[in-house]
Amino acid sequence: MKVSFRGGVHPAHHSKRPTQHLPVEAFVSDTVRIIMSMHIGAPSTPCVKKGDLVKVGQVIGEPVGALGIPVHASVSGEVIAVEKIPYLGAQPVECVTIRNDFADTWVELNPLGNVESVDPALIVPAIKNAGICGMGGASFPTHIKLSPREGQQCETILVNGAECETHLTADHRLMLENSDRIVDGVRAAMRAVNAKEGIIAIEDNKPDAIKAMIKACHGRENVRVQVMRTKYPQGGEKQLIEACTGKQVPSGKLPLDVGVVVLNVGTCAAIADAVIDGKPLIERITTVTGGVRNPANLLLRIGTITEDVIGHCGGFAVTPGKVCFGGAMTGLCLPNISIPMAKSTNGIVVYSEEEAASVEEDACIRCGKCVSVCPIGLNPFEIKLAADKDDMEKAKSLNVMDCVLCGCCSFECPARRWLTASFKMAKQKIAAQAKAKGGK
Amino acid sequence: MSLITSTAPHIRSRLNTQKIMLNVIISLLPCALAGIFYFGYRAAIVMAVAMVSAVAAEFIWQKLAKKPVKVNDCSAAVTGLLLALCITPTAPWWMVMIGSVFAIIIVKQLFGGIGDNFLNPALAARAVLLASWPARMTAHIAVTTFPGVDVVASATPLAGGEASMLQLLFGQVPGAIGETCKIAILIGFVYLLITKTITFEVPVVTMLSAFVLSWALGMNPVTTVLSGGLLFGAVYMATDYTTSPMNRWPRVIYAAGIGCMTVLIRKFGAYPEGVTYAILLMNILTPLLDRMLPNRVYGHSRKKEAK
Amino acid sequence: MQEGNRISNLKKVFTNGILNENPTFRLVLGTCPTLAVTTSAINGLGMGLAATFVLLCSNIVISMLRKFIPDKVRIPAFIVIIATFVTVVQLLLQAYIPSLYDSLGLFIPLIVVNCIILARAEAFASKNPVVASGVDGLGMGLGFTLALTLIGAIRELIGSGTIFNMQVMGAGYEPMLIIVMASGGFLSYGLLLGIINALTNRKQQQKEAE
Amino acid sequence: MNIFLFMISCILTNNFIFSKFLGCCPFLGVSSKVSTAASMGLAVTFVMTIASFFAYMVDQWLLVPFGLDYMRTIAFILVIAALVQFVEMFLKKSSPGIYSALGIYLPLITTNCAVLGVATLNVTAEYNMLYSVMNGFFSALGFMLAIVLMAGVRERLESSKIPQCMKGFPISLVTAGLMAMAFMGFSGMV
Amino acid sequence: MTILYAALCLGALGLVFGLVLTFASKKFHVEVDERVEQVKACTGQANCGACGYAGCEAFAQAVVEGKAKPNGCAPAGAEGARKIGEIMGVAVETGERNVARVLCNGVKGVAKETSRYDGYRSCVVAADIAGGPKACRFSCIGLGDCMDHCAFNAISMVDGVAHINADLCTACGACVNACPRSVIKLMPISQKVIVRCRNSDMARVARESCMRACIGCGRCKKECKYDAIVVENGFARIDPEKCTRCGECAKVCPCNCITVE
Repeated sequence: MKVSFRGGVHPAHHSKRPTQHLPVEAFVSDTVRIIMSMHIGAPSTPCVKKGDLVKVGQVIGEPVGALGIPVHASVSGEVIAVEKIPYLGAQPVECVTIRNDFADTWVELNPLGNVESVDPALIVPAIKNAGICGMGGASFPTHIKLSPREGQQCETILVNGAECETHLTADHRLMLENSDRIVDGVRAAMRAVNAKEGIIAIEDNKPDAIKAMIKACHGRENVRVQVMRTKYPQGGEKQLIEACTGKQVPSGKLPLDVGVVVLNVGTCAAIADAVIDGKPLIERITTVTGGVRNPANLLLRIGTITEDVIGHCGGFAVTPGKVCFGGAMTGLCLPNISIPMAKSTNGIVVYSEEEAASVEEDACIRCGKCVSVCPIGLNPFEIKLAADKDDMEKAKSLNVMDCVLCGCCSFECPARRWLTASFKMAKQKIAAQAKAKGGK
Repeated sequence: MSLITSTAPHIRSRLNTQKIMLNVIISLLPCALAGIFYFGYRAAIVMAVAMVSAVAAEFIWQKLAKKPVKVNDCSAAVTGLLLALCITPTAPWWMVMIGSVFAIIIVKQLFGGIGDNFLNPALAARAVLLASWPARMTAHIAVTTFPGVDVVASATPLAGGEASMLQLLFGQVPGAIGETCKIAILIGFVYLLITKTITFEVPVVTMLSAFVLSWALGMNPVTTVLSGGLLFGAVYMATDYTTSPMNRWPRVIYAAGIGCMTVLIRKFGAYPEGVTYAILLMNILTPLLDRMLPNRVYGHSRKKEAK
Repeated sequence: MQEGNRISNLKKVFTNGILNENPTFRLVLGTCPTLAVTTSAINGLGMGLAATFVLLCSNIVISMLRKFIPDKVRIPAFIVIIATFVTVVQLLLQAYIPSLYDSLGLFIPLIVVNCIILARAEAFASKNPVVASGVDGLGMGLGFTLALTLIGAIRELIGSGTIFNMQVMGAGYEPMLIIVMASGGFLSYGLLLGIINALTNRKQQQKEAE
Repeated sequence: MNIFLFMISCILTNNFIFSKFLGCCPFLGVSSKVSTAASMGLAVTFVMTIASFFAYMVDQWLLVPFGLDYMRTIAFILVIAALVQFVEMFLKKSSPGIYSALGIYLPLITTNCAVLGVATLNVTAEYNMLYSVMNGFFSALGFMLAIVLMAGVRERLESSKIPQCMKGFPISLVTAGLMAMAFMGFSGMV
Repeated sequence: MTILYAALCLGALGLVFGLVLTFASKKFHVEVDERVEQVKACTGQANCGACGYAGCEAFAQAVVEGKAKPNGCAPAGAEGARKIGEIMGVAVETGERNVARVLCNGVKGVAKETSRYDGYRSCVVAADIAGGPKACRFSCIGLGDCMDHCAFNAISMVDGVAHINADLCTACGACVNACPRSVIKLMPISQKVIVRCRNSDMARVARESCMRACIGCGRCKKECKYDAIVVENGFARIDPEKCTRCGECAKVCPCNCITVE
């Protein structure tokens, strides 16, 4: 049976993905720029300085705070700069630049062995030391997800193989080419939190991946594949939980409160690497597509510069308008292509000038499409009116804080209104207000 | 090289306001053709006058009010066409024109233009015409074969005229230009569904509720749903985006209200046909319905939370 | 000199009611009779004059008594005074113009609760001398009358093709019945208000531009 | 059945606002928000019902026996003014909750022509006590329905791009006109 | 005879009602503080919320209850504060009138643009995307969040930088709170000499991002005879207490980031 959630959209680029059948190829560039804040939480502190020689897997950023995770060198070579660079967010971030010597000398690794026999208590520390954070986009530190608080019990490890975003095929290829590793990772996570079952949820537009994963699950304890209808945002955390378990995460609570932990397939593979081989997270699969000459699925070292990636893919095929990390629905825009990719960069998508051309905001015709596609059940048009008038109290009472910024409403709006953007603003303002109040 | 930045999403669906309006016009073509087929050149003239004056009124208003001219979103043309299709083919040109101008200026633009009107402009205009010139609005003619030459005054089935079931279905009865041929309306309905311009709930619930209530009141339910403008109203007027509720349950209540109200007005009221008023009344109720029964928000308990 | 000042002041008070603070178009008071009786010009005129009479008399009397009425019960006292004059008008109309009395019907006694009259009593007559109050009452009343007659004339013209029962439109004219119905009352009053607003706004803008 | 028809007639067909123009001032003035409109409607319902009762008593037992029917207007307005004042003071003391919800509207009701109108109508229509009170109550419900519907529409208009010259009263009047037109659908029902 | 009846009837009615109401008014007496309305009348009545209360009514309530200070309403100004103080029977201290000033001069062509922001018109959103459209992350983004928040129409956008009309400004502070970059600050109105930059990057970075960026060179500090200028966090700041508004500093600034109104 195929499961789904309420609302959602079917973006046009959804079904045709040119990189779907392209096998993953590795690409290593001669310089990497590794930023220190690839995860949610306090940025790590660089612990190398200019001129240092580093090995692959060496810790170059020490974790800070409860949510902190270490950052590892993804290539071996010489540190040529430690500086702040502008990144995707509001503030510049600390960045370590390493010139690759292509020797690929590794630090000594500390493998734990088979996931079924390893001591469960060692799994979470291993995940933390490997610097693993959510690889689907939100980059939440994985070891925190797998550390239930007092009174919480994780029943289900839900593995997100939906890849509902447009353009992207990184997870798809991973599921095809590395299915056993993913199942290993799921088992490790299950054993770490003593979960009863593991569900690998995949959209029905990837029949080959479903087949491969079912095969990989065969003979493994309590792990199964769940087929879902193809719809965006099927892979949103809240929607995935609703579709697969029928439960809803209460407003303001975490999935663990309903006994679920959601992990991306990429994260699971990284967990397996960390446990079985003791390897830190230093590379990931990234889909490079859109207006590049040779779209590809690349295995990139963390910190590879966008310009190098695009160069490797034959350069721009169009006059670039936008270059984004991630799919079209939630992707983040780059200010320029000297920005390096990070642990959560699952895709690099180039849009031509025409595709990126501005859209003129028309009057709302109250068609209600935004209401019917909202997977959360909000009234986007009404929240936008409140947000435009800066009536944050109203916006709050309309539950804007529950918005997941999936972009469905903006996508569907025939008047091309900037719905999602205004909710983003409202959420930021309300959070700032709450902070100011708490501060007093 | 300077890149463009913006917030996500970076793609938008293909359906925009203009395309939606064009879809509605296309879906109305079968009705319009049926009207011309049955009522001859008069129907064509009424439609032309209504559309031209609606678009002209919108254009002139936007120029005078120094607003951006958005006539090309086709919404005024839709209003004009809808108005023409729900009035009698014998309507004189000046009446049609007054109706169109009323719909566009008073019902739509005075309230802020597209998306801000709280009543369906075409229906409100029809109600004004009906109240102002009742004799002219109810002067129906018998159907003629193309190109209709002789005009015979006749009564609609609701006003006591005779008609068989098949005649009702194919629209071989006196009535408003676009409302008589049910087959044409159904074709338009299917087109609107396929293009995802509207959803099925409102028309279906409206027809169902009218069917059930008329049955309960001892009327012939099949004649009820097939006669008059009920089907046309349910498919084209009740589904007007701006004036119908957005949330799921309010939509159902709204549609059921239209069906029931129509039957009640037909049965007890002073008018033989009640669809116009039923829809207008439910339009008025729309803001309250949306307010009273909001959609359930993910992760919130079913009970309405105290604010 | 002082005398001239006084007269010019009174003039100001008088025109104030007709133009700047026209009760119907500027203050939007007394909407009920405005909407209900303006189906024809003659009804509007009749209602306006009846209200003017009450306004004039009550303003004068209230102004005379302003120093004797204790502050706490002033509103009930005003109402009683107004109600008295309304009854007078009612009886007068009933006796001399029964046709108008019939067509205005319920709205004659309802002059008592017409906000304009109480508002003028409270805002003007209770604070000003007798002559000024009388002039104010007259000005306001005439403003009201003019407005009602205007709306009545327009509605009658469009809705029946006549003005003061005289055929104005050609024989071929088919009256737009809705204008003399209930909803037409709201619509024509609203539209007229909008037009007047637009005109005054434009005038102001022109003034500012100068 | 008779009573039911009477109710339909009072609430819908002969709606105070849309066909009799009674109570237009508060209808236009206090209808910008649904919550306040509902409170106003409740307050009017309350006062109109009681006023119908008292006015009937005063008329039948005081004015008619003494042959003073020409004094009706004065007597009724006195009754209403006193009643409203009393109710206001009573509520203020006894239930501050209701008072804070309805209180500010009570003084407005004195000059609400719907109240005096219903009292006068009851007499001219020669209703008995029961029908007088019912007329007051159901007509007030009709008023409440109208004002709440109006408030719903007006809340929606708040975010509309209404032309400057139409803002406020003009657009409210046009709205009311269009609503009255829709209410014509009820005509002939009773 | 009828006249007598009429008079008696009305008199009786009036008497009864009068008695009942007098009784009721004694019995149901409730204290109401009239000062709330009076105080509210003295406020700016703009409901700008700068006082920290939900609208002018709430502020007035708070003043009467002694929770808020009489001079808490910025739009009312010194005059309003004095009036409110009179109502409350307390003396009020009022300082010099403040105005809001924009501490950025990075107009089009002066500040380097790194990307073309093309989306929802909101500085808060734009600032969050890749550090904003201008290279300088201390710059005015110019999409007008402050303008939208100004209840007094004092703010306009000139060449991509906010401009505040000091005559209309009431120093309510709404714009200060609205700006995601904290570019706007309240200052005494007489402070006409202003360093219009808050860039705390290193001189080279600052210079690269904007031609009018303060690079913290300290020329102005040396030039100032009154010791009114301090250079902190990489940019200069003028102490309004010491400054004599002579404007000498503006003449020597190599980056033209000090302006004299």
